[in-house]
Amino acid sequence: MTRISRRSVLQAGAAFAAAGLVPTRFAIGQTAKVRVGLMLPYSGTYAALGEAITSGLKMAVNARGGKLGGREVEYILLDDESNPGKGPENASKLIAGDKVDFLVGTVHSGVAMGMAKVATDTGAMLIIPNAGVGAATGPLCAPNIFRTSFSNWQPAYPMGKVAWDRGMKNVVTISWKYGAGEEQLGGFEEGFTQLGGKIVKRIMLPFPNEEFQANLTEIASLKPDGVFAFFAGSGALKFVKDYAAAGLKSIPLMGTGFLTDGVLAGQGAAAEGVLTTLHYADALDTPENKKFRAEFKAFSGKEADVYAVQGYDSGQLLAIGMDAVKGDTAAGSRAALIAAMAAAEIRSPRGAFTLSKAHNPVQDIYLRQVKNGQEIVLGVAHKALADPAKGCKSA
Amino acid sequence: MDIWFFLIQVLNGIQYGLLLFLVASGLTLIFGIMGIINLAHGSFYMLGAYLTFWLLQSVDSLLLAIVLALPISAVVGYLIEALLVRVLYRRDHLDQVLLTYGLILIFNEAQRMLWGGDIHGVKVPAALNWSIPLTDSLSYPVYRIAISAVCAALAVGMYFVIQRTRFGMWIRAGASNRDMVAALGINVKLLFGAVFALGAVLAALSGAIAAPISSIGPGMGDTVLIICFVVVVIGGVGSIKGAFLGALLIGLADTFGKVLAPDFASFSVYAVMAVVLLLKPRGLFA
Amino acid sequence: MSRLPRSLSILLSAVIVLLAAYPFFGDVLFPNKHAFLMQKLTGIMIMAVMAMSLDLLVGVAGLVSMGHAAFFGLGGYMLAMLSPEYSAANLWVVLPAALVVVAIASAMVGYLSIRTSGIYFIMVTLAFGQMGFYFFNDSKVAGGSDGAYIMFKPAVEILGVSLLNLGDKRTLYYVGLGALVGVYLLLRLLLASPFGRVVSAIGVNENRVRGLGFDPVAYKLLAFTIGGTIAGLAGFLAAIQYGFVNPATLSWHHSGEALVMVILGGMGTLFGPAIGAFVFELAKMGFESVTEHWLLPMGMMIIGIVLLLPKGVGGLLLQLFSGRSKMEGGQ
Amino acid sequence: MNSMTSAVLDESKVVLETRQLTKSFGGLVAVNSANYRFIERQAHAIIGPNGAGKSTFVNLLTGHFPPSSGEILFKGQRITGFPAHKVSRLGVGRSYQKTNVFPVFTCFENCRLAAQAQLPTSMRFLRPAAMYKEVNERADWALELCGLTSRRDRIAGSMSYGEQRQLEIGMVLATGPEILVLDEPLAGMGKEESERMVGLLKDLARRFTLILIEHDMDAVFSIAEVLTVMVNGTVLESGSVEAIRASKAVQDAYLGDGAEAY
Repeated sequence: MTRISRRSVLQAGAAFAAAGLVPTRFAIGQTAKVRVGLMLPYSGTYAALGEAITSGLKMAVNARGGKLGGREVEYILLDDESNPGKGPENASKLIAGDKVDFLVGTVHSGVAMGMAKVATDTGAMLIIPNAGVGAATGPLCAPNIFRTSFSNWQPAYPMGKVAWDRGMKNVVTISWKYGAGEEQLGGFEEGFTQLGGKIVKRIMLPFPNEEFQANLTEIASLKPDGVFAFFAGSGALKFVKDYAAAGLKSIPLMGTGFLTDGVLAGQGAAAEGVLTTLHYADALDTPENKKFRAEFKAFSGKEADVYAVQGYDSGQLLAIGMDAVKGDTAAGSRAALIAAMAAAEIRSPRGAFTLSKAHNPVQDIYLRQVKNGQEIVLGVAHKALADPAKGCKSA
Repeated sequence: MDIWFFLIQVLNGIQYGLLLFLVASGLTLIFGIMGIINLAHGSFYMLGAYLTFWLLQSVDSLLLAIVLALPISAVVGYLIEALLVRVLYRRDHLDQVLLTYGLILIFNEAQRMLWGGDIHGVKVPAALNWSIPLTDSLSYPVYRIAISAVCAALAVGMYFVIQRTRFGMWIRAGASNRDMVAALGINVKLLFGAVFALGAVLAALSGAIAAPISSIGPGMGDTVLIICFVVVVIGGVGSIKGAFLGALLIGLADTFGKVLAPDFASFSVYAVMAVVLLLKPRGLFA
Repeated sequence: MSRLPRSLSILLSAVIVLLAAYPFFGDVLFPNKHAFLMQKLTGIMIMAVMAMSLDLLVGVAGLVSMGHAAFFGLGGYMLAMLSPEYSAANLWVVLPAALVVVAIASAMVGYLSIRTSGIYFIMVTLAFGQMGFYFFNDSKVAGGSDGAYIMFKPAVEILGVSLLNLGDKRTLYYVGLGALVGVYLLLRLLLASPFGRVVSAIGVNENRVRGLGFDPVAYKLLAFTIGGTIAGLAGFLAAIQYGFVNPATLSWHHSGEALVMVILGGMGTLFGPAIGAFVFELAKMGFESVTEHWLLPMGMMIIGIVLLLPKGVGGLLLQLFSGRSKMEGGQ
Repeated sequence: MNSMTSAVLDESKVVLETRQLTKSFGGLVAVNSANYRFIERQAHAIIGPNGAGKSTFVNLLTGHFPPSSGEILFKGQRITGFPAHKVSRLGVGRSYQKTNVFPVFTCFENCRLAAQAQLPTSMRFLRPAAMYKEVNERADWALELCGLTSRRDRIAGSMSYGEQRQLEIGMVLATGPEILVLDEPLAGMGKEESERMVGLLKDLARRFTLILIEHDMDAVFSIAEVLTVMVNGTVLESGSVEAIRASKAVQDAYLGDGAEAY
């Protein structure tokens, strides 16, 4: 703790010194704080994710003396309630009402779509720290829209090869029937079928239904070689438990990391052996990750997770852009800001990554497995994977 | 789907239906006797689940946690009746709807302030944490069977209480003619408080015993509430027997809807309700 | 409902004039928040239309519907489904089409629900509302649970000449204000008509109305359909404003909010629920800005209103102003 | 026309008739095989002790309850099972035992609403009800007839009980009935109010076919031409006022007890 605070004091001092060197014409801009609008879920199902992202981002900024490009930062927090109906309104409120320089958000894909739409309309700078909806770095991609997390396709696609390599021929896929579910299953199915695998059945449940028993019975009757599932949050917790209780453990269960991340403790022994792919793993054995996790724990009092990483990297991306333009957020510096952010190489706890032309991370996808109640990393399932960015005109 | 799997699906449907009955019985009881429409019923379900989760951090046994959670729920229920709901008996249903709607918001926020937004799970007790193999690939979790047994036992128990005891007589009198309860010289205040607390306990018990097979998280009461409304409407408001059959009907409709017409699984439940109402506007057993 | 006290009419007219002038002075009053507030007010005025349409059912006809948002949402979804993906829809086509569909849907739901009464009606409408929610949530029409975007606002043209640009925030503001005033006047006219008198009487004593020779079922069904259709109009406008629809707009929480607006404003007064929409939304905005646990004060406010102010703000105003006008008459 | 026996009845003058009309609730038979004939422009009173089935009978006549068996004929046309609003439209108006006016409406509005029943339909949406001349005239006529013209713009709920009872009848009149079915119009009234009401009823008896359910014997004897005594759901005796007064059976079963109560 003391070590960290001393370090941040040193950094703050450095930032202060740097501020003294910038030309005077920025003097007015500097006195005004950079306004960063955090539009995230602070209530409801995704509240914990919103908090983690917020902490991660603030930690990244604090590590730079609480400044971006030499300017103090003011955060404007807005609870998006994970309500897509209010997405565009809330985004407009931050952009037009609170006049934020950067808009950061959010978790829920539907809300993020609304934000992306408003960002396209207004040209506001948007960083998406979680929502994986493909369109944000696909048809809706724009110079001012960035994503530091993943596209839904991205973590799922490599699992297709993993399944094939493990000798599976017939797989059942199951998810909720909504955009993220369709895209994630689509990613896996693409990876699996292009190698010759067969999807026996795709089961799509109404979102957010959590009574799986009927469908587990159905899976048992289909007797596939493996099951690929996409669920998150409470649905993930319950699905894995029910899957084990229904005696299906003889059929390997696969998914993206969301199937176990954050709910592993609740799943207990039921999660044993579950294979997942994701762009991060808590157990990632790198110095960067270990350092990050320790600092995050000290900073927020909670264990870091993938959301904290994504929040942290959003903060890093902000800092890189702002440093490049020395804190100038005026329209004249916009092109330079975007160029610097697009070219950023981010030294993330997940491993360094760059951004694709559609502004989505080009990143390693790890293969993980639950063993003895712990998520362990088996290796990299796909190195430097880029989202195909279907429909994006600038990619 | 061969006959074997068909039978297992029937079992799934009945098990889900029995659990629904336990939640819905409290809702229909409160209405039958008190004429109160309680939107916050789902919140008691959530309360039961969270209390169980919370108590399990201090005690080892699920059974003990549930046993401890029930009196707490009863007290919460009784206090809400005494402090808020009591004012509403002379008001119309609209005010009841609104007040209990306000209660939902408060419950949801209180849950968040007390237990945060994380999603939790509760372990199935070791003694019941095994499955009966049914086919080579499928086994049936014993805990689910245990839940069904508890629900069925409570249903039978409730039937006897209602048919054979004085308390049951009041319930029947209340369901058919609410003014009569007062005319029978019963301490209405106490009865209503007790009934509301009982309703809360039934919902909390459902949430508690379902905790090991569900995920405990924010907003978990809302989904349960709406489906219970459907059950109660189908069965006939105030009728325990109706709630029982309605719950089984919905359990089966939901289960088979998911397998046969997954695109309209939730919708099918409401379609069943619409058909019942078309034939019997006041439910099956009003 | 009889004529409003003169002084209250003047007050309400003054509020409307203020609202009409807001886009011109808002900039001066709230230099930083003006654009946002104008959007917010547009949204509130649309919700006020929704609240008034619900008041026709709840406050006037005595039909406590917990599924009213379904029609609001359906109106919006109709716009989303009828809009071409890459070009603007023609308002003269999509608006009537949307309203007809909503009218048919509300007539069907009404036909089934009106056979029940009291607590049954509440539960049945709630369940039908959820049925609508699941219809859009579970099926693939218009994006499922993700919702759907309306990329281009409908064009308002006559012979190729654009009359209104709905993409302009100020224009949309006036459309919202126009809808608010227009629907209010329409409903007042309706309530003064023979039909409106019968519906009002049904709200007080249905059996007596039957005894006088009117079939309450027919009148209630029509009132339900009219209320549903107006809610559909509000939903249609909201979809234009936000450029987005999703199943949550149909959910029972949304119906509950509309009911709170009606009660908060004073049911059966028409102008009251419109005020209720303003108070509710502004209170929510206030709570949100003060605490992240805003649901708590919100819930308490709702309970407080039910317990302490059962006649709502509108009832309070009526009492206040009719008292005064009586005194004026006496002098 | 003062004396009535079925033998000399002019069939064409029968406006309302019940045949074997029966209503039971569960095991309880409230009205048992009632055969009635109501003659045009005659004042007919039905008396009987509480629980005799009078109110149920009224509810059957006016379509508020469907009968368990038997028939109702209006001018020879079968109207059994017609809903209340249809019966009302045919010209059978009824008042209620409990005051049943719309308390939030003015006196005039109450009557105007009732008078709207004169329109072929009230499914009229945009022209204010106040602009339908014939409806307004009918409402004012009804107010005058029931003696409430001076109370025209009072809120009904703020009027005295007696006035509300008068309004109750005014509303029935405004619907334009041929037959008035009045369920205990004098119930709960003070002496002065009663006298006024009896005067009104006498006046109405000259203009309409009147079917009166009432406990107040003095009032009944002064208004009605024909009396029916109902006990336990069945007709005990029916005839002219004089005949009923003289009937031994009626005195034993009913009038004797009733007289003591006064």
